[in-house]
Amino acid sequence: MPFAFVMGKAVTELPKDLYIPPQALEVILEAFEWPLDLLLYLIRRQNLDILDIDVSRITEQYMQYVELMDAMRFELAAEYLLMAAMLAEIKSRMLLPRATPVEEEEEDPRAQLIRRLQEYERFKKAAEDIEELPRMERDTWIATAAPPPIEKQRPAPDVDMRELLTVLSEVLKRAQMYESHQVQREALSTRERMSEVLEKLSGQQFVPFISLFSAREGKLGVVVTFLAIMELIKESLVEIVQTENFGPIHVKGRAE
Amino acid sequence: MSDVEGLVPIVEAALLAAGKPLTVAAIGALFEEHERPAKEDLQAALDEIRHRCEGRGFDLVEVASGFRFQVRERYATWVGRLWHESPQKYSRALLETLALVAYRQPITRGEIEEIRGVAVSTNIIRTLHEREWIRVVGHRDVPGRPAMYATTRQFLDYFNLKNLDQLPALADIRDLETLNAELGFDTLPMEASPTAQAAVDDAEQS
Amino acid sequence: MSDVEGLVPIVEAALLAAGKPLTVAAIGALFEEHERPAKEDLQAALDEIRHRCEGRGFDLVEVASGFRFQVRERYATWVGRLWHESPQKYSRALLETLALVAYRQPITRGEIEEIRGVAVSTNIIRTLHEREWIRVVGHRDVPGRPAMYATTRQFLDYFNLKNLDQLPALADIRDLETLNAELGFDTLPMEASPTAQAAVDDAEQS
Repeated sequence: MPFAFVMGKAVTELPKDLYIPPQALEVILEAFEWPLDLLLYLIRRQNLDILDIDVSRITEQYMQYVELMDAMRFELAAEYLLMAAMLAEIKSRMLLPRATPVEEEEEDPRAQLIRRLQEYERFKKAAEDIEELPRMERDTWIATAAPPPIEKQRPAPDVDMRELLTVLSEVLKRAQMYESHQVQREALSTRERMSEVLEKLSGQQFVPFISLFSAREGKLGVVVTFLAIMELIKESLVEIVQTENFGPIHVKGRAE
Repeated sequence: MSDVEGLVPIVEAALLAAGKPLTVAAIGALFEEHERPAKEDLQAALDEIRHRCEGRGFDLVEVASGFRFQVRERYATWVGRLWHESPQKYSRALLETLALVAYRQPITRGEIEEIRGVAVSTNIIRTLHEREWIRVVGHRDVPGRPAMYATTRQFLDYFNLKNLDQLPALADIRDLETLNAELGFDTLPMEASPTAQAAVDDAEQS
Repeated sequence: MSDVEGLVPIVEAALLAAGKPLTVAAIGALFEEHERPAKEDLQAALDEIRHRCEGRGFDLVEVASGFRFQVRERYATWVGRLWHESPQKYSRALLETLALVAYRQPITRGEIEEIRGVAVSTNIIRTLHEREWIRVVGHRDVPGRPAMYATTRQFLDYFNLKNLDQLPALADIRDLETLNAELGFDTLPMEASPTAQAAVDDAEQS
């Protein structure tokens, strides 16, 4: 089975050494995903001796690749070249007789490469191990059952009075900026009573003025109710009807 | 695969993983043709599964779209707490609306919007209604006949007020900084509001 | 509620309804304070539940985020057919990057690239983030302050692990001498090879 097609020609086997036909570079590097992987493969499976590399041929290939780079995946080619350069460097250093004993401290370039390859191999294996782990949505699924009918219990948010006052003061400040909203000190009891009166009037035609007052509330209560009704009249929220002079006064909600 | 014993774990595994009801046909479709069990065998497996659910926290039930495992209702008390939501916070817009209803009642939505300078969403009004903090006390006699809102008894109760008079006077609110200083409140940790203080304690004493 | 028998159906009902792993503490929180079982009793109930799962299509397992019921692997063939798409495949590049983060955390992208010998695509990092398998745990104090990655609980949950210790052991670093022989390298150090013919003969037939 062909392993890949490169320019119409079937590539039936993986490369045996580093001399990859330039046209096949992308395909092969993709199969291995990256050069370290390829190198590992070559060393392990093909018994490639990293010292048995013809440096001049490698150099030649460099040049070919550089020319082809525009058309190919630049990064991969670059990775490949880096690896090739590394090998060439090792080779060249092995070829040179050791100049001075001082260099003894210098690490063998092969050892460096081996360490790197080995480190890489460990994680290549680790990735394979992770791939094998039983995984959700492939090997197992979470088991669920439909929940029973559940009463929604969402506790209502708490509100702090201070919070309320803060936002009010801010909205009032803001309102003043928008327009000169006159906010004067006013008896809240009046406004509360206004609401109560309106509620009493709702849904009814005419309500006797008198019925809105309660003697139990005392003088102050009566005054508050009176002020509330006056305010309601002022705001055109209620109508006052008196059919004859000194006759009974009736109040009617205008909107109802 | 026609032995019912062997079908049981497969069927229950599928029902538990599916997350939705499965018909007998859908369960059958999980098997390759050559091993597909007869309908009666699947039915027998389902019966066996239901039988095994006895005394457990869940049951196998048949609903319109097939079979599914369902948690038994008697455990709803505990299971329901899985979805207990912690109380959220009301939006700033809602609090502003509530404050305006409290202090300027009766007030229409339009009037609230006028003061706030922005629209009041229907949601806010609904939430305040549901909380029973506001009520409609009438309709203003202007085009559209908008509802006028006022606060409720529940509102007063929640804030520990006997009546609206116990709310701090507006004039005081407008000088909150002074008020806070006077009352010796600590700064409330509220976003972007260094003046976040007021007089709930004050209201309680009066 | 301390009798284990009574706890069993409640706990299994909660685990099945939750649709996600629950910790022992989370299960305990489903009970009101006065009836809250001791940790040991909950643990005993979980043991009993696991025991009852024997021979069933599902099992109780503990992963990083808690306990969950899950389908037994041996039924994956059938259960997998519930979904038309085959399970998502992850590229080797992604898995190797994930392995490096898992075993070497905290690790920067540069460090991953150094070991893999190739650039890590932004796509891989993004995918791992989106799956919530990795997260940024800080920045290395070097020029550019690169992000350091670590794995998440979701990663452990997804791969059926309770903690990082359960990851398969990383291969040992073999002794360099053994490796050299294996790779057909000449014995180190280099003094032994004064000429260019350091190559080992057995490599030549390739």
